[in-house]
Amino acid sequence: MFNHLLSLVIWLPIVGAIPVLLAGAARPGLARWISLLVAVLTFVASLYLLPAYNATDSTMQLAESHVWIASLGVHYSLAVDGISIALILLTTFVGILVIAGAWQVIQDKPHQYMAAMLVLEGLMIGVFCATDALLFYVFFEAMLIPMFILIGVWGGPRRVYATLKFFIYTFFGSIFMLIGLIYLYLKAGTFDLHALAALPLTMKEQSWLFFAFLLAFAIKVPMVPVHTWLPDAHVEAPTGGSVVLAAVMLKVGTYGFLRFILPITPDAGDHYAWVVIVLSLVAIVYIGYVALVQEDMKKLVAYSSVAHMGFVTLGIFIAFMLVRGSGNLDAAKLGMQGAMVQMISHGFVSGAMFTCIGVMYDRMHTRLIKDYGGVINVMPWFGFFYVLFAMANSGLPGTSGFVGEFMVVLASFAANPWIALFAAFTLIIGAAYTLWMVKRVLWGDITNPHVREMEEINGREAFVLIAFAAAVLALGIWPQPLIHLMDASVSQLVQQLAVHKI
Amino acid sequence: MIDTNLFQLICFYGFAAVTVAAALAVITLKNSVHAVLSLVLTFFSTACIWLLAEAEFLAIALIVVYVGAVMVLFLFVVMMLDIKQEHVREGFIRYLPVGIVVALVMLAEMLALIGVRAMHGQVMGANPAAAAGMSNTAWLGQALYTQYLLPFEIAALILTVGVVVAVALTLRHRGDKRHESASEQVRVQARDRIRVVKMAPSRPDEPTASQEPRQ
Amino acid sequence: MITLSHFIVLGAVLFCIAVAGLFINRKNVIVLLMAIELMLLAVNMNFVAFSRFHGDVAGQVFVFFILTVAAAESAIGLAILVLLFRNRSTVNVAEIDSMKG
Amino acid sequence: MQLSTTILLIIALAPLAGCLLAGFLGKQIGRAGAHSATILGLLISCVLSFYVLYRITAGGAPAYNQDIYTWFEIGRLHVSVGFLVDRLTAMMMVVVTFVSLLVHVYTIGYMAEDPGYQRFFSYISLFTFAMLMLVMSNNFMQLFFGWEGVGLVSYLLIGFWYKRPTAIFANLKAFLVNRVGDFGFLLGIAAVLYFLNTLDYATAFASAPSLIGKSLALTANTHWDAATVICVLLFVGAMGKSAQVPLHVWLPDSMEGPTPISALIHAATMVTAGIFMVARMSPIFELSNGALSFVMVIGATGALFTGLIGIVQNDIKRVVAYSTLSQLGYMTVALGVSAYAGAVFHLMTHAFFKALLFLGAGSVIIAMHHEQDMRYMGGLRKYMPITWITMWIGSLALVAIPFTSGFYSKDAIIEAVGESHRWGSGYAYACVLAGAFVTALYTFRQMYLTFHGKERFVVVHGHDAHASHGHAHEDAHEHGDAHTAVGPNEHPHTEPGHGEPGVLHHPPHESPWVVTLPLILLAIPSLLVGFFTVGPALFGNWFGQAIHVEDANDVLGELGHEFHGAAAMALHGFLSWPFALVALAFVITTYIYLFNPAMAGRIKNALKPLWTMLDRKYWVDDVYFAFFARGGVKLGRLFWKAGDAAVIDGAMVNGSAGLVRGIAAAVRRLQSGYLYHYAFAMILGLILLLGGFWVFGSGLIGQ
Repeated sequence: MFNHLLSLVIWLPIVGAIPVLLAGAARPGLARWISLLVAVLTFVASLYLLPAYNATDSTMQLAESHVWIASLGVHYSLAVDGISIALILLTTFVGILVIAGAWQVIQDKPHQYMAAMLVLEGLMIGVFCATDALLFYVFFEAMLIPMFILIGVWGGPRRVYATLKFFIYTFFGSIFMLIGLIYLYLKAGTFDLHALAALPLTMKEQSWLFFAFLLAFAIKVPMVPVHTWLPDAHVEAPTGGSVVLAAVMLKVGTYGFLRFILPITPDAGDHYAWVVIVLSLVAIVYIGYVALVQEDMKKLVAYSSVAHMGFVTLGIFIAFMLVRGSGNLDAAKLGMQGAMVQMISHGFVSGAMFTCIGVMYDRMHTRLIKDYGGVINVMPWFGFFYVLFAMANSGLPGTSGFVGEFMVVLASFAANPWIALFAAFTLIIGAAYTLWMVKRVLWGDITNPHVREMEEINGREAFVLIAFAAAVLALGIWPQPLIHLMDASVSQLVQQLAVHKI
Repeated sequence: MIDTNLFQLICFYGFAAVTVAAALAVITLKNSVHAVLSLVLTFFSTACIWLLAEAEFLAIALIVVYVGAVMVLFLFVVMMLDIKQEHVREGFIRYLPVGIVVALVMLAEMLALIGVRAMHGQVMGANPAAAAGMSNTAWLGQALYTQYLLPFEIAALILTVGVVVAVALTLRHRGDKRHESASEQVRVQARDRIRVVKMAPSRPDEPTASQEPRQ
Repeated sequence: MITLSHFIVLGAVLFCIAVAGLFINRKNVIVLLMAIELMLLAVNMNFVAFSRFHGDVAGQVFVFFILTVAAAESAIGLAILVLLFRNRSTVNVAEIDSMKG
Repeated sequence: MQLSTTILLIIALAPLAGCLLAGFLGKQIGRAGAHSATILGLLISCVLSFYVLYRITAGGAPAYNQDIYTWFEIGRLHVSVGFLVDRLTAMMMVVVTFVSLLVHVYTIGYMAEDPGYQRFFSYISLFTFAMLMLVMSNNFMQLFFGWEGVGLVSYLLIGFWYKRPTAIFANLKAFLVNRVGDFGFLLGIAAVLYFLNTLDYATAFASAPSLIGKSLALTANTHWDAATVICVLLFVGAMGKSAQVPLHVWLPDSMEGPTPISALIHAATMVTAGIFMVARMSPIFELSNGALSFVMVIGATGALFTGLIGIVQNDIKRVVAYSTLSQLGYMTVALGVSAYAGAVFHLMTHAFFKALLFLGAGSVIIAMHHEQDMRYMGGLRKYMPITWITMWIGSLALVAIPFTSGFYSKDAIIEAVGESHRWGSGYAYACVLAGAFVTALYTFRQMYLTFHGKERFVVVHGHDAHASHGHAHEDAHEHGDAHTAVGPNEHPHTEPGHGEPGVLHHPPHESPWVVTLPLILLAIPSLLVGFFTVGPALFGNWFGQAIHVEDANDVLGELGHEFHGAAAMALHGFLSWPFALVALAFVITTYIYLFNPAMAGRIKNALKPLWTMLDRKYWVDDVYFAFFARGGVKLGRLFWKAGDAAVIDGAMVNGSAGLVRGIAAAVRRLQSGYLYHYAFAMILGLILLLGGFWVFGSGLIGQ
């Protein structure tokens, strides 16, 4: 078959942004349709990855490689495994919904908004495909630019502060990654991730590299205590920006853990796994409490994102404890799979939550919880979706939110019951902050007269919400297809953890 | 008969004295026009000193280019602008001591560094141009058009850019002047010239909303 | 007998006069520009002297370039001055502070 | 012959189909369409459940245990969605679908005027689906799915009238308290997986004996017995769902929901999920005496002390709610003494008579135009005879009068507790005996206040409503105060739309047939089912393999030796202590409420501290609210303001930015913008440089 499928999926939206820009402000309708077409085409193209990929084989597949910077030995090399494909599909899926969601919401320079979205989509896919460390870094950094523009141009009143914080925060972290990469390059003479994974490193080197990578990716995830950019960025970002940020961009951080920390610094990872585990548990419990008292819905969901991403990092790092500590490979796989499923699920759930908040924001132009109350009276269908996603956010079985948390809690019990105890605490606190918000926003009698004027969701919004709901329910009711897709890759990752590199 | 060397020395001191005096005049004279004229004198006497150093081309170039062009430019500008002298001279007396002290300290340091006495032994050698059997101009030109061709071209470019920039900076479009735009004339279309307005027939005695007096 | 030090001392004197000019004429941009010209002249003096002393053509070539650049510089400087005067009716440096530093 | 998978799938999915139809197409198919669709789904489900029960019991079908599809498969861990249908499951299916069907029918009458009619049918069908998934599950994951699913529907239904602040408070509270239980339950499942490496029931139970001797090191020096850890954690889940002390606080509040769901969810089915779960897990629980003692003590405490609160309640539904709490305690005690069959048997009989009582209460509430306060009732028996008689049947079953079904189950439990020698059984026996007395007290009080005595409401006809308003009000309060004063937070709930409490615009009348028919249909099993099934269910090993009891713990087996048929047991029951206590309670309440109404107030004043304690529900709610709700919010605000805003953002993030800005601001002063400053700086630099050369010679530049 066509052997540039990955390049196609990456570059189609980026190149597709050009006609969208050319369509210009004068013909916003045309720009919207072109961008939707491009997004749909990208999604279709990414669907072709599924038949092309052999899920029983754990190697990186569909590889492409061209020399890019010969003098530095940098290659434009792409390849995917099951985890990447799942994330790419998530990206392209969310891509369509974000563009459909912004259809009439963005009235100011819609063509530029759409183009930025498409470019962002392509760059994020690039991150998930890159097998060359420098190429990864380039995509990783380039991703910031469209997001920077999205928040900075279409954002809320404090967008300048938020964009700067977002940009400098993430940039600060990735500088350390770059230093780490340069060190590795000097040591290995290549940026090829596969070669770097095979490179023997002393404990001291691994520790330095581990913390350099950890800082870069922890900020992206984000983990406590470097999470404070996320609530600000979310609050100021336009709805679509928030959706992409929460649904896909955060996953880049955890994906980085898988591609860099696990294979390159396994021994340091094992040695310092407790750091990440403790931070993850802090994220789950501490951030849960912080989310409880938020007055701004977006901030609340942003904090809940931090807590949910805590499960991803927890799932990844208890694998170290399980593999190296007790040799319990099955539980390690369970935890790792849980982390992966949680990544995908959080993409759907948080994306949907932000879309819901966007729907309300478009009508009321406020995100403060106290301005709402009794929304269900005027928007019953919207209420249905809101409750569904809120339940998914609090991890109700049957929705995708449950699967990952369930698996991670089960696996962490095998690692240490105390970890499971703190992780399972999310059942209570997660439900508390989410449903308390639902209570104050959705239920009750109408107190604010503006709420009475809110209109039921229109067809476009319904389409977006139905798509999210379908994904959330499908994954919750039958996760096996997704798990099968990633199974071989996860097994491979877990087995790699046992390999000592010193 | 005066010794050539002695004569040269006398000439040097004479020119040097004029140069220094003119330079002092440049920075002290009240009238800007006089100051510029003093600067011209400085340049001129410097050119003479360079002639003594047998750098004939540069000496002539200094006079032609600098005195002839740049200084005239200065003069134009100074005379064009209506500068109020007394205003500009503010603080002259106040800063004079500082200026003198700084200048003297620097001069002392420089002279000390140069080691005037020690360097008195450093007699100029034979004229290298003459040694090569060429005039100074040919000697310079040979280097300029071979070894330094690229810098030479760049220097030309810099001059051109300087000219363009100077024009661009000072050119001003005055609103009250009529001018024609060729490109607009070419691109003009019929609908830009004439506009057909459809109006509903209305009787003049019916005042419309917009005609009502506004408070 | 003219020696190298004659030229260099003259150059130093000219340079110091220019520096003093910068100090005492801090209000008048025109004089400042002229003082800068004087400095360049002092530098040129040294170049010429050393070129002659070492028999190296590079020194004189460099003077040539300095003259070129100085001409361009003074042309642009004067243009800015004209523009400035047109807009603010002053050549007082102290009043040209809209960039706030 | 094996049961057919298709039939089981239809049983589970028919209610779901009804739910989706009524929920998503409610507007299109209308009210009649909605209730027809859901009732049809339930009817199919119910009939097939009876068929399955018949096949399993009489048809000789073996227990069905098959996976439907793989939920996930990782390494050797295989988690599926599947069904395990044995006798225990079949019985639960029948109870669930039968009660649910009747509740559906009843709802047609009860919710007739509610705008959310279709939504309501959709919810209760969804509940039936989730409950069926719970009971039919063959693995822990699906159990948890059903477990949380019923929790979700309970949340939605308690908050069904979402405009009421109390309702949306109660549903949040119910969900969160349940989540506390689920927290333990999830950890319990994790412990099962950790020790037994499977989530499948059959495999897990088969390898359960391997737990003996295993332990879990929670700290360096403490080793917990594996089975005890698993059982206690799982039971924490049951405590949440089955409203056991101290997680019982949500159930009384859940009465904010419409009455049909109080009957279905908060009495008959969902709250018994915990009992069912423990019975299902009996092979594991049997391994830990410690955990069973824990279960027993918790259950006994609930059985007595929540019953006591029932005595001081004025809201007719709350009385029934506290009686549910108390009865759940009985079931839990039965679990604790390894009389799992007794617990499940009581679960079944309780489902019938408690649903009956709730639906009867609902019928009264309809008649009283949504007035729930018993102080404004009285003498209703002549207005609504069917409700009166059926409720008396339910009450007799509740207080365990011999020959009623409640007697057989409850008496068996009390006897079983008496037989047990497990640690704490003495305390438990005292609690359940006292509980029998308390149960009779509040039940008879409720019946007398509602149906007997003087009428304490006033019927006002349209035009002269205003004239007699004041009088009616005073009158009502006078009588109300004569019995029990209004507690500080216990103001009778007033519905918008009907004015003063105790003032009716129409005389109360019997409810329509859709309401009374379910009452009658529930009264029959309440009365008779015990008599016919007690033999096999309790002493005939009817449950077979579904429930596992170690020989040493088999108290029901002990009792079985003395069992000589249902009639003999009932006759013997007349001579037992529990019956004597019930009779005493009957005499007391009859005297107070029928002959000497003023005495209630006197007793109340005499025992003021005790009354206050009961009225405030032992202050448990207040403590929870102050500590967990307010404390949680305070803690969150502290974390947010002090942790996130001050330390991380303030000190670290903006602090470093501020540092840079500070340095920049200091350095910026050098950049005055005045040309001569720069020139001066340059010249100064030059002077220094020259001076340096002068002083240090050319050595400075390294020659």
